[in-house]
Amino acid sequence: MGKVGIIGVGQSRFVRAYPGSIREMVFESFKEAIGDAKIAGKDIDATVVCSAPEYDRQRSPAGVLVEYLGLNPQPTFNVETLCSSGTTGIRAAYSLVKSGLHDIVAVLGFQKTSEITAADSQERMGRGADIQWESPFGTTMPAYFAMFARGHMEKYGTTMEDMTRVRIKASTYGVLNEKAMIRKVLTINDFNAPASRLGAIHSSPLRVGDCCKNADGSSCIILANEEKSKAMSEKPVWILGLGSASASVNMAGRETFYSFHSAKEAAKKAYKMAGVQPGDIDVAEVHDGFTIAEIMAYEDLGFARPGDGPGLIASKETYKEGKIPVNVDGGILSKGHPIAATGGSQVRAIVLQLRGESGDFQVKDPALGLVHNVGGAGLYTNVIILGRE
Amino acid sequence: MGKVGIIGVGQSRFVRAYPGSIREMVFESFKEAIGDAKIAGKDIDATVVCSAPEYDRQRSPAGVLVEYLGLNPQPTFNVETLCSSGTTGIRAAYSLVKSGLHDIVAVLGFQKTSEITAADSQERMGRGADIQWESPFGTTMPAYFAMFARGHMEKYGTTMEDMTRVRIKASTYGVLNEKAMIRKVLTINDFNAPASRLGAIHSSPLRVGDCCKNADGSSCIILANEEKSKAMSEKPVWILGLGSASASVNMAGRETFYSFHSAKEAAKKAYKMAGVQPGDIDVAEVHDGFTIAEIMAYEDLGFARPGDGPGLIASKETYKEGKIPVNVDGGILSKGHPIAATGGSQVRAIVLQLRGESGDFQVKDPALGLVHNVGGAGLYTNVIILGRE
Amino acid sequence: MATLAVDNRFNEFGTMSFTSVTRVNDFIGYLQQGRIMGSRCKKCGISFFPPRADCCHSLDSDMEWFEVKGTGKLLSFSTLRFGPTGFTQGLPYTIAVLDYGDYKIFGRIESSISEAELHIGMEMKTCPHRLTGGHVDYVFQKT
Amino acid sequence: MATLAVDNRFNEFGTMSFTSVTRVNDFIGYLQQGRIMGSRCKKCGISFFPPRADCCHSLDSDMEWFEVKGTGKLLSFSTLRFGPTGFTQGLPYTIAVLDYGDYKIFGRIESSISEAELHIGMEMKTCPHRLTGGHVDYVFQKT
Ligand SMILES: [Zn+2]
Ligand SMILES: [Zn+2]
Repeated sequence: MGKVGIIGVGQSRFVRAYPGSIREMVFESFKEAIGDAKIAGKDIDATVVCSAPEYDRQRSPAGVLVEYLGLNPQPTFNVETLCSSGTTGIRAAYSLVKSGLHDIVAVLGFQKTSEITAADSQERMGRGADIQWESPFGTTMPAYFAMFARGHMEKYGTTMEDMTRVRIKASTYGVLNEKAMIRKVLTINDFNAPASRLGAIHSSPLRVGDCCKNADGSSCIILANEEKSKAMSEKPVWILGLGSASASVNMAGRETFYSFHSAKEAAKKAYKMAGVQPGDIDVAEVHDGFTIAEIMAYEDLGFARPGDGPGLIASKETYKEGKIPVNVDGGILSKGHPIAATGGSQVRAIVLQLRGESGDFQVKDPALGLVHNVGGAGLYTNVIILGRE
Repeated sequence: MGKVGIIGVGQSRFVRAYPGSIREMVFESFKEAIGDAKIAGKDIDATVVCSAPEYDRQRSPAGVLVEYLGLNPQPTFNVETLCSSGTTGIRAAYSLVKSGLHDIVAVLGFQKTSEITAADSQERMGRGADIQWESPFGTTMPAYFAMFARGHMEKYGTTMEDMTRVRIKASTYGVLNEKAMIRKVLTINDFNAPASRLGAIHSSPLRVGDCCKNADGSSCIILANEEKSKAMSEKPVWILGLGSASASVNMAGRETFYSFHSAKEAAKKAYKMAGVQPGDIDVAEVHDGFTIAEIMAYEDLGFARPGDGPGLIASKETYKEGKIPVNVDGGILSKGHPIAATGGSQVRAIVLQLRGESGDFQVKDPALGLVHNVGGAGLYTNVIILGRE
Repeated sequence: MATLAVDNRFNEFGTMSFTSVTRVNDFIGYLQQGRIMGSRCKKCGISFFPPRADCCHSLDSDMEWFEVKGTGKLLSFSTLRFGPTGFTQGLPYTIAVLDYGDYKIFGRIESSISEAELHIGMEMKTCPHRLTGGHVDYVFQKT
Repeated sequence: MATLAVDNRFNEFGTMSFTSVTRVNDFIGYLQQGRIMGSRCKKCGISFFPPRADCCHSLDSDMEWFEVKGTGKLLSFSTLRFGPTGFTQGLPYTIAVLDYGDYKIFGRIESSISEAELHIGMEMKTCPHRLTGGHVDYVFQKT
């Protein structure tokens, strides 16, 4: 069996409220990816559509999207794992290609979160928890991650200032990313000034500034088998490792509150499949839906030892010039979080890094990249390792 | 690359209103499939969960189900293509196994349609159409299929009596199937008697009796690679062909109203992959959500020439003793339609036929079977060819 | 085509709309003026109904409006005795597809036309239609 | 465990319930009597909270109820200043997990306890709690 390559990537600009329908929003990233791959729609043998369905009134969006994009009669289907839906789609597409069922598969990720209110959005995300035993208590994603923040602080002495550093790093690169929703350089003052909006408590200990914002957006990643990748692309990027894992949805089923077991499991599998170690990774995109999530990701992925995540960012080793640059496109904290479009945006960021096409935030000559995408509060994690060779 | 086998099948009894939660309902088919495969939960490397999400309030059910079934930390995700979600899950699981990512994958299909009213259910199914351009006119799945019924009648002279015959055949076998929701033998009188409920028009020309009923239920299919299939199962059934296709969701994008283009495309691909012809198939399950759908399936699958579908059922060739027995477990019309559980139930029916374990409705010594599962009004179709060798 | 952030005119399409914001919201503006419009790709010349903001052939977004004129052939239809939530007041009603050659139109038959008057293949025309509450759609009428 | 078709007692769990029918509906009956119950597999002896109708180890469904007693250790907690639709009236409120050794319990801290009084590792107990409208749940209280 040959390798599976990525031959085209696209992303819409992530915005607070996209002034169009989902089909029109998805068209933007699709057109960019098709142009990037220098192929035509008819070259695509199948599509995988990634969406967390509660955000839109269109049921079964796959059908509507493939019609709009002119991809009938090729097959399509919808996949979902909450905020990690995008990389779940890429995992599914990888296996469709690797299995020989299809030669070229497009993965379309999107979310239009703007049509519902923020409270309704939290309610829907809350119903991504166990609706029988947890949602009746009024749960939200920020509160779940906050429980992990508190656990990490208790276990390792992590501070709010450590978390602030993650957001400041994100803002450093977000300002450079034309597709990011939030493009403002932040300093510690933005958190500590009296009456600071970002410093206000959201769900203790997390502050407003520790939490990402929902966004509208779409992403498109085009995969191909080895033969077509080599024939069609000058710089194919190869999928070398894929790891995926789950954890109990109910917090009562978790062993600890300072690490995501699903992330450690997924990373272990991805490293094993790729035959590489954490120290081999040159650039990474990790799921920074919350500042604490990036710190835990450093540790769960093996970039830092357990408890050493705060030190890694304090020493700026996850900045562009550091030993392991992380989220140097601004991450979710700056780009915004269009739920099921996020994974594709992360993969696109690494593909562009490996091609040397990241412009202002290009890392020096990376050969191996990693994507870490979490659904729910560690309910699902996907880790993908990409390489130039 | 080796073959992919099915080593375990399970199905809950399909009922109008399951007296429990989705996790409890899925447990029933999971337990049956695990017992059938003679494996333990820990042998399962990943699960694919099939659900049309609007029927339940639990978002992202995959997480809840794998926790309840004790399948953490193995990966899982949700897939959806409306009424064909179940076979989409099997297609995804096939590729996960065939690609080498996993050895053993369980596909869990379920729907608990009883928590919403029939009108709400029609509204949700209507939003499985194009919500921008069609749903505002008040569309329903019965009305869409009715347009195809009228198209078939116009093109080929098909009659309501031809459609009645499909329902009567379904009832003949439904009464024998302990897992079916509707277990009553019907005659032509049930349609033609004055004030007959089944004969009342639902969406012209279709009558109430031409339409399936929603149900609650779950199905579980366990797939394994060739090595594990042979080691673990005495009678593995092999997946020989898989075809999938889409059509425009908007009826304004369809060329004709007497055939499903997606079904013809999916069948063509599945036959090609399996290297067989329609005439080689010994037993089939086709998507008889509506009587006309079974007649069109005969033609789209090549069991009858275009327009000859009514003749095939009139001559009883799709009965158990005929040349191509179809839906001899009662089909969707008798079993009921728990949307995303239906595909798994169809696959289970064919697996049991190929193993010779179908009891009262066992076809004589079949070697090759076929499953045809349609999502929406021909929006998606999956065709799967299964064999003993 | 309109790109205002608050242009939610599509809320007014049909008995009950499920879409508020779309880049073809001008369709509603035209419909309120009594004109039924499709869109055409300026590059390919392909005519689309329903109208689109983007061409799926050339992947261009430079589209122009054109008015639906003349008659189309009735391809199929069904009269509903059971409707979804929100539509039960208007029962029975008949949905149908007309074939205009270059494109097809899905919609409803005008409510005064009985099912017995309909047959596949007949020519019909598409006419603007006002509903209560300022909503608009279109209906198929006899020529 | 109850299997009546209309046993929808779970509608009454918590501020807002999203589940009506479950085979562990008797949990609500016990809670209304002031008892917080888990379930135990008669075959494996494993104790589950939240209670289940089926054991994921043996795949048996022969379960018995047991009462949650004693105290659990506070594993983590968060006080929400922003709540989802339907929960904003009660803000701020604190969610938490207690570790009872054999099992853990997710719930809310009793509303009179200030955040400053809480620390990870402290022992707390789980107590039945009545809400308006006949709803019931449980809260964690100081020992
Ligand atoms: Zn064009
Ligand atoms: Zn047990």
